[in-house]
Amino acid sequence: MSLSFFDSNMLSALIRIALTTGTILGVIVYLMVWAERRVSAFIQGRLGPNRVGPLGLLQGLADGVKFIFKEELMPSEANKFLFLLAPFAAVLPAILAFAPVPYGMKIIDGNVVPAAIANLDVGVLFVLSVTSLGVFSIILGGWASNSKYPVLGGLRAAAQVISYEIPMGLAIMAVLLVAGTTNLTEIVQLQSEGAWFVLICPIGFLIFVVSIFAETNRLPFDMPEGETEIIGFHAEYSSMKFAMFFMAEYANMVTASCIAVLLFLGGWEFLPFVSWSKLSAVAGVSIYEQGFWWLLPVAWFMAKVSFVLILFIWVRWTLPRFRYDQLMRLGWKKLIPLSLLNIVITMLIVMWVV
Amino acid sequence: MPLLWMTLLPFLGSIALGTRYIIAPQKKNMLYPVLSCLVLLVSFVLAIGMAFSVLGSEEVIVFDIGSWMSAGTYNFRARLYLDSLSSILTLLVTGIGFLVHLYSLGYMHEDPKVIKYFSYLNLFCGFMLVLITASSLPLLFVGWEGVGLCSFLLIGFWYQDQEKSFAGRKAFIVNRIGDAAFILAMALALHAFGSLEFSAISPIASVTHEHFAYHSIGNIEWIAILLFIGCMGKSAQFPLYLWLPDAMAGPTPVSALIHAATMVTAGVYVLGRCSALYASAPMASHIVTIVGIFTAFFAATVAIFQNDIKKVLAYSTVSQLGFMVLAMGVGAYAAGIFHLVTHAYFKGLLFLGAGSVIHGMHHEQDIRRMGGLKSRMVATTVTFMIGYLAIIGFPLMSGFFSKDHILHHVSLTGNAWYFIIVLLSALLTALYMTRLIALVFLGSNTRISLVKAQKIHESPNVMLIPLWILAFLSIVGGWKFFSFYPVLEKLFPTHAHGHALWHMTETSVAIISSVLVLLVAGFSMRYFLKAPVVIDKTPSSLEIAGQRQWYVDESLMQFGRYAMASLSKISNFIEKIIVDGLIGNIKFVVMSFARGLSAMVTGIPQSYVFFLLLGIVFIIYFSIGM
Amino acid sequence: MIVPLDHVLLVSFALFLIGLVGLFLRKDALTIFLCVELLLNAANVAFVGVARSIGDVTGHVVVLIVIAVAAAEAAIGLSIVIRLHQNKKPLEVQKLNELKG
Amino acid sequence: MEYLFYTFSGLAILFSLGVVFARNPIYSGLSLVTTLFFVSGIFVLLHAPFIGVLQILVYTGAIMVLFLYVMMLLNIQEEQIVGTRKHLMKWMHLPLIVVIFFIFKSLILVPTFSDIPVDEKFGSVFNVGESLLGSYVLVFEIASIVLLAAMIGVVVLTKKTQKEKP
Repeated sequence: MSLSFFDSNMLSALIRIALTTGTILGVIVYLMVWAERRVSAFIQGRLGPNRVGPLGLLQGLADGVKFIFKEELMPSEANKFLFLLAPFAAVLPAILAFAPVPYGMKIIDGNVVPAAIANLDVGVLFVLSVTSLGVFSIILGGWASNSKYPVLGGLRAAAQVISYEIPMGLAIMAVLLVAGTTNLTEIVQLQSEGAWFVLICPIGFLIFVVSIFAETNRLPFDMPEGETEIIGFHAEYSSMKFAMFFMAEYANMVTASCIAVLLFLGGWEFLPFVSWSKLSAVAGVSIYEQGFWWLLPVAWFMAKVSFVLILFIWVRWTLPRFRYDQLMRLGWKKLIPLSLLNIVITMLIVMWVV
Repeated sequence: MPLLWMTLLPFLGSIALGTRYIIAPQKKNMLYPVLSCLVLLVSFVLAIGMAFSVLGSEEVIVFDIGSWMSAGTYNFRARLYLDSLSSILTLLVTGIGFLVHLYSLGYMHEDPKVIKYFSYLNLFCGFMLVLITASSLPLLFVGWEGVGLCSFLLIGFWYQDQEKSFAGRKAFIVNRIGDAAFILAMALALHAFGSLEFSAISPIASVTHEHFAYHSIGNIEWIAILLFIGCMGKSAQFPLYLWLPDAMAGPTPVSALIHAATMVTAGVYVLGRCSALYASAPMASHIVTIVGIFTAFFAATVAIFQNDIKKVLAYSTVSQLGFMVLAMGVGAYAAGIFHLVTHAYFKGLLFLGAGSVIHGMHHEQDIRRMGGLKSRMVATTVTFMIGYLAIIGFPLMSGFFSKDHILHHVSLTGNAWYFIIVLLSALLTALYMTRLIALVFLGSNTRISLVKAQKIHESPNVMLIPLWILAFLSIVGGWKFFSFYPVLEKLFPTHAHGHALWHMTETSVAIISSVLVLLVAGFSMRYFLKAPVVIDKTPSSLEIAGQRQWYVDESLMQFGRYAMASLSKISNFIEKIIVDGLIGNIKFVVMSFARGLSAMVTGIPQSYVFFLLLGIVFIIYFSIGM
Repeated sequence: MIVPLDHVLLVSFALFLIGLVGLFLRKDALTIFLCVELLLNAANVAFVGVARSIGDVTGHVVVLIVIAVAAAEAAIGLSIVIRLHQNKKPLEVQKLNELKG
Repeated sequence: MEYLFYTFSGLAILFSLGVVFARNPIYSGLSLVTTLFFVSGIFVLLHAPFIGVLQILVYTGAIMVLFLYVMMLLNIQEEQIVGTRKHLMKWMHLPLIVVIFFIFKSLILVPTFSDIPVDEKFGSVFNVGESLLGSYVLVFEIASIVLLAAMIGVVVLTKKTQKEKP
């Protein structure tokens, strides 16, 4: 279904790509920026932007315009080509990772059609590999600005991202152990019948969440930016390029949370043991087949993703920033052994339970 | 069982004395030598007991020791076998052995290592008995080697003296040469006859010509010749007689027993034992005869010029052995063995007499320094004179009968030259024996230094008794009742009689020979008594040559040294050129090859990749390209 | 997908050749490493191509192993390069030939 | 779909040329990364999705990151491809021969293979995983040992011994 669908009609593929990237980059990232400022203000007891447009919704637009008009600075002797390449290298993997993510499902004349750009059989692995490409942008960004601090900042950030990739990978392995397949749609279907995977391996979920914070350089792991005390890799960037990095970060967050929801929180299923098919049986209308009913699970999926996103923001403004060696120690000495242990535990569970 | 005990007893005796000697070599105790004499006496009595039943009759005593070796299909069974021939010899060995033991009680009295001496002597008798009673060649060979060993030990008894120990070694080595031939003979016999038992090789009793018919004549000839070479070594025939004169370095009783009566006769015994073999090997017998005759004549000529009393007797032994061997060659086996027996008597007597002379003269051996001992050592002189008469073949003495039989058989062969030379050597025997008698006993004792003259004393009785017994035997040995000749005659196959030389009968030969002998004895007696013996006059070149055995000994030893030198030169050449040359060069080849290879390692990775690529190309080409 | 096998092999061979040329051409250690990686990839392409045409998954297993080994090799190679750099040694391969025969 | 394969391979070859002839090692590193992308694309087109993804995950994601990391760490300057012609020619003639030889060989040899229709699940994770841990489990274990050895080697090589500590 995967590749044949793709090459059957190029047009539908293009439409889907445009649709998803547009919503992510445009709507979700925009809302995220707004939400970030609102929630952080709320946590700090202040209102946050509410002047520009209702509830400050248009604040993002204002910032965007500000960024566009900022002066394009380019450090001298900087490696022009690489300097420009870095921001794109950041955004590209973020969007690419969203390709296999199914946000809904529709049963057309019997066979399941996941609402995703490409229903990849190797979905999970694809996501993993693409997220690992993010590191390139960090390194290039740092190195291209041709000054000592960004280079060191970049290398530091890269080291952090790489070392947290391992616990994330192992956590996902644990889930794959239970699921038995790497196709995201099938994983969600499995969770619809049985329990959500977060119930089966909670430790896995915990590790996954911690490591995606690190992957996206979000607080408490935002060493690369580190506005206050340490110079991050994109110190030399300004205006549009900086905005690109910023956008890439948020896109990464969205993708990571979608994966978290899909793998652990049962995707677009209603409740742990209450799946939409059960509800449809109760409600008498089959949600996935008829008309637009399949959009209900999609909306439910969006709600879950936003919950995780809020979690991101919430954590950012509550936890203090890690020092670099604490951060690395947590990653290598704590998380990786824990994730290995988690795999062993899930293996035992799988053997007994399933 | 008596046969086993007879052979075993001397061994036990020697072992007892040996352990006693090892435990306390210093403490001298005459009890043990007496014990060894008793042992020999018991063996002698046993021998006599068995002799009564065996001699003259077809009956044979056999004692089976057990299976000794099993090699593939053939397994040797060690068996003792006593027929009339070997019983005669056992009598001889044990009898004379006992007498010599008795004699050496007196002779070796002062020697510190007397116990060791007697243990060796017992060991020797034991091995000799094994040799004689063996039923097969390997067991005989055991005795053969044992006897050789004991002769080495006894000759080199006073090993502190370098020259004596060298004599012992020489005896052993020369014997070894003979033994080598003996082993080859055994091998060939095993191959040809399939078994080494005497009954298979040469059954004495029933000689049937067809027995040897289906064996290739070449085999039989070669076995006979090789056996004879073995006997030459042991019985001191011409080329291998070197060791006997030097063997005189040993104590005199040893010479008496080993080098006169028993060991040297072993070779002749073997010829006798394999007489059927030699009877059907004309060429081998011919060789035996020639060697025998030459040895007899040669040794006799040398004996004339010897000045040491024991050397004279040694050469006379060699010459008498020559007589026995030529008798065997001619086919007169009975006469040969009979001469062996009588020779044992008078030669034993002569040696023991010489021993008591040396004992009396306090180890003076040069006959030119002796003279007129008749007044001082009457008993020795009388017995010695009897021995002298026996050896020159004085009528009615034992020597006369045995020598006469040999002469008769030689004449039967029809070969004039043989007869003349044998007769001549008999006359020479008379000559050197008379010279010996004249110089030692009869002449005036002016030549002895005054100091030594007083101290000459007669040997103690224990040494004289054996002398008297042997003297009696020398006289009686030939007579009808005592002689073994009729027994032997019955034993051996009759030889085809050729027409007698100048159709002489036995008695006519006897008469001629005894007349000539007496003439020679008379003239030489008169000559030697008259001729002034000057010790330090320069000997004429003839005398020197004679003394030095016509330089045969030196030339042979020289030849030995030369052979060894050239051998070592050859091997040295081989080693230097071939071994060093080749291996040395390999080193260079490998080095150059290695240097070539090391150039490949340039340290630059690219060059390694280059060679890697080369490899890939070759692999591809060979796997696909073909 | 009907990509004839000899085209795939041709592509892999082209990559192999370029890697080879690079190997001989470049001087400094790191670039040579890259060329080696290129060679390995060329081999992988060939493996996958043949696996596809004879329908046997073994080719993929081999590729996996090749990737693992490449990872190990890169790790070791790079740590050696770092060591060289620390000891102030030149990185040009020609100069690093103490291991001469 | 064949054009996709040819575009991918064309671009791959193009960028691999970039690897070889780029002046700055960083550029050659990056061009190798793009080549790897296209190669993984080829893999996917040849019914090996698992290998393709893995290629990106392991090769590009880890090894190339390492390479770039080291290159930037060591701050390597540009290298003049000077005297390439001399240098080139000295070593070049042999590979050329090999090239020509190979082309002929492969053209002659290859048609012997027949294209077998392959089912949907051919290169999937399941199939490859099954054979990897099925008949080739020993190979899998050996690969793990090789990686372990490499890890230990790296640690030993890069650990600063006492005397070297600044």
